[in-house]
Amino acid sequence: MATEKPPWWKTDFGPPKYDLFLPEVIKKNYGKWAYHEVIRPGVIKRVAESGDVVYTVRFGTPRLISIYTVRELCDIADKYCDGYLRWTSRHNVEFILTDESKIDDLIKEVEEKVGFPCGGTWDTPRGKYGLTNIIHTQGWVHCHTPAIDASGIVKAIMDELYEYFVDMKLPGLCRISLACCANMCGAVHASDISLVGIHRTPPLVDDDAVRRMCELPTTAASCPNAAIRVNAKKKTVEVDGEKCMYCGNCYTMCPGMPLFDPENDGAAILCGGKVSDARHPPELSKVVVPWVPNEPPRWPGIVEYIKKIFMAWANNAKKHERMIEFIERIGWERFFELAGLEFSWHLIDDFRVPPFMYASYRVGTQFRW
Amino acid sequence: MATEKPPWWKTDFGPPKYDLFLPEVIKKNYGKWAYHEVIRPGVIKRVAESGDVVYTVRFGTPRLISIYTVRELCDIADKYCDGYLRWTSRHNVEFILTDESKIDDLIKEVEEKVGFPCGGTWDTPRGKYGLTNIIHTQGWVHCHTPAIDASGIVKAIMDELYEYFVDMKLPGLCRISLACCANMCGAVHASDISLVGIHRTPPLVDDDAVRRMCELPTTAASCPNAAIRVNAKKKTVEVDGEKCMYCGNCYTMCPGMPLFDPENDGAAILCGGKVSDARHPPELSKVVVPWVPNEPPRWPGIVEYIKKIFMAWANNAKKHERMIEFIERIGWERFFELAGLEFSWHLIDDFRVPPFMYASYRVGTQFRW
Amino acid sequence: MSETPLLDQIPDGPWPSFVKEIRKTAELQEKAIKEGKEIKMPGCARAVLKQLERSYEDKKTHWKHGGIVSVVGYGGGVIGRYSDLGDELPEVHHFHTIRVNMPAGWFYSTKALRQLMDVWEKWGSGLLNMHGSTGDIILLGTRSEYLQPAFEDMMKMDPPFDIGGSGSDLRTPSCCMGPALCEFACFDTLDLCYDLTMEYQNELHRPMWPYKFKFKISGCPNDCVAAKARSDFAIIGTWKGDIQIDQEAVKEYAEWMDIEEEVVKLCPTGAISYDAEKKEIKIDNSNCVRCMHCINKMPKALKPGKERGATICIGAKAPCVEGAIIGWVAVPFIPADELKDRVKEIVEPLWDWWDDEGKFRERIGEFLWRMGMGKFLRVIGQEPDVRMIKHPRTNPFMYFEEKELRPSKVVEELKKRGIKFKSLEREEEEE
Amino acid sequence: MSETPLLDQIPDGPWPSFVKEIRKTAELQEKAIKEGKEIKMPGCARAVLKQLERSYEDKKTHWKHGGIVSVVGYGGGVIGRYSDLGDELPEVHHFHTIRVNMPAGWFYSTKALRQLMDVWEKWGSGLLNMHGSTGDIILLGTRSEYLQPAFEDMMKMDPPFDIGGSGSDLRTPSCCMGPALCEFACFDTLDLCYDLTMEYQNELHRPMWPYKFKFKISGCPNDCVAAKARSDFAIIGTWKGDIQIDQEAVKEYAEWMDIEEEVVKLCPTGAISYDAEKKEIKIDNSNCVRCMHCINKMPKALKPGKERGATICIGAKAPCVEGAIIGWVAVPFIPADELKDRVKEIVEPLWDWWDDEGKFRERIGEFLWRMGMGKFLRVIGQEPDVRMIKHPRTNPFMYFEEKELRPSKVVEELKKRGIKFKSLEREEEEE
Ligand code: SRM
Ligand code: SRM
Ligand code: SRM
Ligand code: SRM
Ligand code: SF4
Ligand code: SF4
Ligand code: SF4
Ligand code: SF4
Ligand code: SF4
Ligand code: SF4
Ligand code: SF4
Ligand code: SF4
Repeated sequence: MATEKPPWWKTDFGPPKYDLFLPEVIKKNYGKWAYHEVIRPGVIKRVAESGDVVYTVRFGTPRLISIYTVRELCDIADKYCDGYLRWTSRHNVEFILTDESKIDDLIKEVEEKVGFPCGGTWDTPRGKYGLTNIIHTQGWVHCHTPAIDASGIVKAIMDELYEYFVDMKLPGLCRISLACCANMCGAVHASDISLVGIHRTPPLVDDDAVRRMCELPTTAASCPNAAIRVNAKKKTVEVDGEKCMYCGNCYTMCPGMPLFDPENDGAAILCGGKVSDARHPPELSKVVVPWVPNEPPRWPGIVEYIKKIFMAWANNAKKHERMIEFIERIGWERFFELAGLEFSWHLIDDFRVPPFMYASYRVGTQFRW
Repeated sequence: MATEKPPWWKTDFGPPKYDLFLPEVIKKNYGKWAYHEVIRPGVIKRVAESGDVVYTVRFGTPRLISIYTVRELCDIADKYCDGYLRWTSRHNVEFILTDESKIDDLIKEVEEKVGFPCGGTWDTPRGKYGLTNIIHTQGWVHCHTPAIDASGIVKAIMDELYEYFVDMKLPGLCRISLACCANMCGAVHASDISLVGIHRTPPLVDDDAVRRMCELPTTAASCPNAAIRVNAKKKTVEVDGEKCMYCGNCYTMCPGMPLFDPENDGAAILCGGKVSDARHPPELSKVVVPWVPNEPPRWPGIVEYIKKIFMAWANNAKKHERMIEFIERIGWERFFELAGLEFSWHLIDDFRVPPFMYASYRVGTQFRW
Repeated sequence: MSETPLLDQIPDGPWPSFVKEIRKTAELQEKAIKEGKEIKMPGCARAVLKQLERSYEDKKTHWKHGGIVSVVGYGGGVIGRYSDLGDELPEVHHFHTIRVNMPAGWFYSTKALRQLMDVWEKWGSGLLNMHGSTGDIILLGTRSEYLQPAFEDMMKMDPPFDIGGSGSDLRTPSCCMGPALCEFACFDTLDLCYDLTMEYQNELHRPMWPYKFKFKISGCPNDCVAAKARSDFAIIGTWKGDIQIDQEAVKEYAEWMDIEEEVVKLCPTGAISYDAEKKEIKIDNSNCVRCMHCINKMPKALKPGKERGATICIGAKAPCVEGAIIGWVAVPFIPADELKDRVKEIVEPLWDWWDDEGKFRERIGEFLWRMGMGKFLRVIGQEPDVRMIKHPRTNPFMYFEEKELRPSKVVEELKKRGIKFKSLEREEEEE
Repeated sequence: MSETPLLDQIPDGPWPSFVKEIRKTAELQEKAIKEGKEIKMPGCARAVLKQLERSYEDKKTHWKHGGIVSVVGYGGGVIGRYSDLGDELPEVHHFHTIRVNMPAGWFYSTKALRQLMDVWEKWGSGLLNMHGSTGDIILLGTRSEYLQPAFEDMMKMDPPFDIGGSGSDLRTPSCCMGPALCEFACFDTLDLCYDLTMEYQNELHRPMWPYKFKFKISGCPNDCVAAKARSDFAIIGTWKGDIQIDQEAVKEYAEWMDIEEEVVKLCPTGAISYDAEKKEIKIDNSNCVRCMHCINKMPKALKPGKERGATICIGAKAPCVEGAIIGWVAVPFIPADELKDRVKEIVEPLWDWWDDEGKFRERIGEFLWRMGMGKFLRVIGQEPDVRMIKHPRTNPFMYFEEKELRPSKVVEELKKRGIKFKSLEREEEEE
């Protein structure tokens, strides 16, 4: 389709260069920040070597937002911040002020007009940590493979833990995240607490769809457990229900392999992952609750489990201790007790594919010169 | 062959019952020992709840011994120990005395008549540890698969480290072991320092022997790396030299797969394994020197490496620290430096079969009630 | 009665509600239509709510399996999505997303954002995610025929916004705010992120590999973009040399901080000591693993060492297919000023090799497991280093290359028989 | 010139020399022959030296690949061995070993040992290993035709010695000296070792499984027979309840021991505290992982808790074929007085299952990896316990049994289609 392109036509021009979007004070002090202090929940004072000071003011958002909300945020940024604002890596929005006296007004305006709460920061020097936003994914709002919703569960959990977002009263950093299926777009595999949507029944093969849309050998090969057999005669595939671990790989590859069962889909709950190298090297999250059913719209079962795990840590951890540090100190045995969780065979690893080098490769950046 | 059996004929009668072989004082205090003290290298004083006292006196042996030596040991046991003696789980022989005044004579007699040195004990309360005997295997004295000798190397190492056997001047327990091939009959996979014989060339298939003695599919199936292909036409097998890791599994299954190359066989050196749960849970040994050639009769290269590793630990470890505890404190980086070892790609795990559950299953017995 | 009784319960509670956002969009779009604005997807937001209500009733998704849609000249960046309630809810029958490549560090001018919102008010549902999990701006929901004009309007913006990654391509690289706001940054994360994004526009826009590939860039080991867990190729700021200490500032902290309990005792290697008398700390830098804890605790007093650079961790990914991976150390140190060049020198032969020999849907991490680190290091021209491992291997099943063998009769005979030995070299491509 | 110039260098140095032992055997056997003793393998020890010298020259073994030899009524216990220098050295053409089942704890009377030496002076090389790595007495080197009469002479001893294990059978169980000499023993290791050995004579003597199976028994977590690393089924003494403290004895140790540095600080869980004033220690037993360190340091003051028993660790083995394993916790606690019964109740269904479904040369550890712990626990009737793991699984790929599912249309439909669900039950054997 090599039609004539209009003069403004271009591709591969890339994102706008970041420096277009930096306020003057940042350009001036770029790379020359001296230190920071969290002066109240949500507000970080940053001092540059030059003596310049900025205040970043952080607000929680539901991530899924309206263009009209973005315009409201822009209005506020125009009013207080010379027309600049930023988002954080965890779905929060930040305003950068130079005038300390405007902080209260800004917060008031955002909270009242937009309804986003100020908070989500943590103050490591003083050992007072706030809870930040939940990284999450599309869920029933957009994706085709979810076993659970995303935004609705996040809302239910954050409503419950709200006080920890707007205040800094936790012993350490706690990252919560959610992914609606085992693809784990929320990267819940390394979070202090996380949820992942899981199916519990093998695909109910839709022979017709398989025939129309799928390459049989590719579909069979997509199964990590070799649970899929091509039935060449019937031009479809068959699933060995005893081998299937409901991972959904086959459905990703072939629309004829749906594995949705409203009664049996649900969430697994994990904990004890982390990413930073602070004190303890990065860790994968571990499954501590094999399954909780879907209970829209407020998911009371999930919220209760999350709260139990969260409070077991919040009430008993030492200053600066993240979930895994806490658990390693007291032992998984004690943790299951404290959090009121039940241990079952599901929690013992039996996935056939082993992260083998993993057992000995060094992760993270802790090493000596 | 159901021939008439003679009247004394029996099978499955099992080993002699242990209580036949216990001296009176042990029978009396069986299960009622109160505590022990190591009163000098090789001599452990054991006090029973009854107040009875015994002294176990330990001597190193070369393991491979003569029936005439056993008779000499029996003579001594008759003289000093009412006709009883025992061996330890590490090839040492122990005499159990009740009369403290006879210890010197006993030691003198064993050392002079039999030539076995007194020592090999460790005194944890005082934090003074002796080196004990090297667990080892058959080597060129008896086995068909060794890549190195066993007894000769053990002799060369123990000659070098002798002073640590007869004295207790090490910071912690150190177990050395040796196995002459990857079958690891010496169980070197969990020792503070160990050696394992390795081959470095793929099997040189002896087609004739394969035809005569081996089942082709079994031979092919024996290879963990699927490096063996059946050549049905030639009635033999072929090895993919790029996939072969010289493990010798195929030779164990089929005599037609020898993989001996005098120039390229040799030993890998491992360290940092342990078995006890004391302080640190059990650990597998790690390969720190990929290959040292065979240099009979005194293996100077091997001895030098062992000495370097041993001394890096002996000179720098804190009291009670075993090899792995020491290394984990200072880091593998520092350890390679201290021991003067070179790091190479061989030491990065690339074995295709992963101890997967292993990464998460708890080993050892450390857990809480 | 409400059409969405279940969703109606969601605005309850103090946390901002996505349902409220969707409703607001529906309402304001309707208002805008009344005001005469050109809006191509009227009623879409409201239909989203209805479909979602159905999902809440049925406890399952009502979106159908994928579908390939794109814009001219691009192979990725758009996720096709169709509703299985399309008959009932034609407004969401098509509901594709456009991934828009965000600016490095997620800094925006309101001017640029407003333009983008205008585009999406016109051509889309009026809903978006700020941001997607990879970092893109996710414009949620439009019809196939509006993809192209929406993108063309983005081209025309000042500055224009380009499309992000999807499919088996390079995914939109992301980075932490780094030097823009943070005193810990060990190199210019924004600059490197922008540079790599621009250099690899083709790889980003045209899926052609065995599977996806992600760069994420953090200015220090705190890793505020979770690169170590979420990117095939993580670039993590670090340093060599001594942590810089300002003892005066230590004294200030000492006024109210229990330095012994909270700093000294929490150093993972015991590298710090504190003289309570003098109120000074001392660091045994040879024993420091650069975990950041002490620096995080006393940002005014401590700074990373002066020789700045980055560690490359490779292979991170989610659990499908072979299990989740946190990236492992592949290159212990690259000086800051060599980063742009060295990263390219490393990643290009790596892609090339993976592209040639990787299996379909095999991520780099899984590919390297299969091929072995030895070969990987040879391919990228990196010496093996003890810093790459937690501990050396526990099995004796090592390979040896032919050049490492001693000459012998056996070797001669094997060669005569045509047996090939293990080699770490990449086979030359057949022309 | 000596016939063995290389071996001649071995007696150098202070450590006792195996070469000297072989020479001594050669000389004393010759003497015995002169004295008229009946010796069936004359010259054998000397030939061993010659062959070994050749190995030292050639840097390789001169023993040929195995060969099946045995004694009447037994399937294992003898390792066949032939020399490839048989023509030159006919004395070692055959050089089979007999594995003799040692007594539990390796305690001997001289009376018994002398009888055994007499047997081996007559029928064998006069050389032996005290002991083999599994624990047997290894009688080194005899001819095929002497195996039977040698064993028959062992039968006639008082007490008689039986043959140990080899091949795919139960291997000779071994145990630490335990209650015979050690204050730490948490149960009677010797008694359990003897009991199991006697109970499973058939399994020990007639190879019939997929591969070998080893029991090793240690009286406490110090594990003086390395059971955790070297046996498929390790029985390790342990306890519940409080460590017994004799504070008077603590005071004695305090005279010369730095209890704070060497005990308190080295406790892996920080469960101990020491009151330097009162010279007393306190243990938070709920936090103790029974590592033994404090008890090892102060044997006079501390004793294991009163509720004694054992932990079963399963699966340990050397690296061939699937990698080395240190056994993992399979049964956290069995009370001491139930050990004999419970071990049998666990091991018998396990063998049965492994025997049915294990692959050729698949050790129990590898078999359990393949089958999954869930099924294993069901087979042995053990509840899952958090004590079995270092940490819970890191992937969400869990199985669910049919009975764990909720009734649903999907489940109905799957069942209608004949799909079988995962199950932990062993399938009933077809008759
Ligand atoms: C704004 C943001 C970077 C960005 O480019 O967007 C950011 C900003 C800061 N991070 Fe971060 N981190 C940000 C995401 C992260 C993440 C990523 C994530 O959570 O997905 C991590 C890794 C989390 C993990 O390990 O699982 C992260 C781990 C840290 C740590 C390590 C703390 C620890 O104990 O593990 C520090 C150091 C500290 O504060 O002690 C840190 C420190 C900081 C500092 C203090 C850096 C500085 O000097 O300014 C910043 C403000 C902290 C505060 O809020 O009080 N930041 N930080 C991100 C804010 C997300 C949010 O809205 O909540
Ligand atoms: C005699 C023997 C048991 C037997 O039935 O034969 C034995 C005897 C004792 N062991 Fe042991 N151990 C014996 C092999 C072992 C083994 C097995 C091995 O090495 O293959 C181990 C496991 C080693 C490992 O972890 O790799 C072993 C790990 C220990 C430990 C743990 C020490 C540690 O720091 O890890 C102790 C506790 C202690 O002494 O601190 C211990 C303690 C003891 C005590 C103190 C027990 C007691 O109260 O009597 C005994 C005397 C110690 C001494 O020599 O001073 N025994 N001990 C074995 C002597 C072998 C030899 O001749 O050297
Ligand atoms: C939109 C987004 C989730 C979100 O709500 O933010 C997303 C959405 C999808 N991801 Fe993802 N992934 C998204 C970030 C991630 C991340 C996180 C990250 O990049 O940091 C991960 C984990 C990290 C990783 O790469 O491993 C992730 C791991 C996956 C996987 C599993 C890949 C694996 O190797 O295990 C799949 C499956 C696949 O590719 O077939 C997947 C597949 C998908 C698909 C395309 C569904 C599919 O099976 O084809 C989803 C489309 C949903 C939809 O309808 O909108 N997505 N996906 C994220 C991209 C937004 C953006 O560009 O900013
Ligand atoms: C004699 C002995 C070595 C010694 O010098 O002490 C020995 C000798 C042999 N072992 Fe072993 N093993 C001996 C204890 C061990 C141990 C240690 C233990 O039992 O504590 C192990 C490691 C623990 C384990 O079981 O994994 C051991 C792991 C092996 C293996 C690898 C098994 C595996 O699963 O990885 C093989 C290979 C095989 O079975 O095919 C093997 C095979 C062999 C064979 C039969 C050779 C073969 O390939 O068929 C050796 C005969 C040598 C010979 O000519 O005398 N031997 N073998 C030990 C038995 C003496 C005894 O009964 O007391
Ligand atoms: S986690 Fe799964 S269901 Fe959720 S957005 Fe990603 S691919 Fe879709
Ligand atoms: S859901 Fe996963 S395990 Fe089950 S058949 Fe599909 S790909 Fe295989
Ligand atoms: S380790 Fe290997 S060579 Fe040595 S005795 Fe065992 S099987 Fe034979
Ligand atoms: S030596 Fe091992 S890897 Fe090589 S062919 Fe034989 S079994 Fe396979
Ligand atoms: S990763 Fe480091 S440099 Fe980047 S924002 Fe976080 S703390 Fe600052
Ligand atoms: S950065 Fe971490 S490891 Fe280094 S001195 Fe500070 S706390 Fe210790
Ligand atoms: S294992 Fe325990 S009980 Fe047995 S000898 Fe060793 S220390 Fe004593
Ligand atoms: S046995 Fe070990 S864990 Fe328990 S209190 Fe003593 S030192 Fe601590």
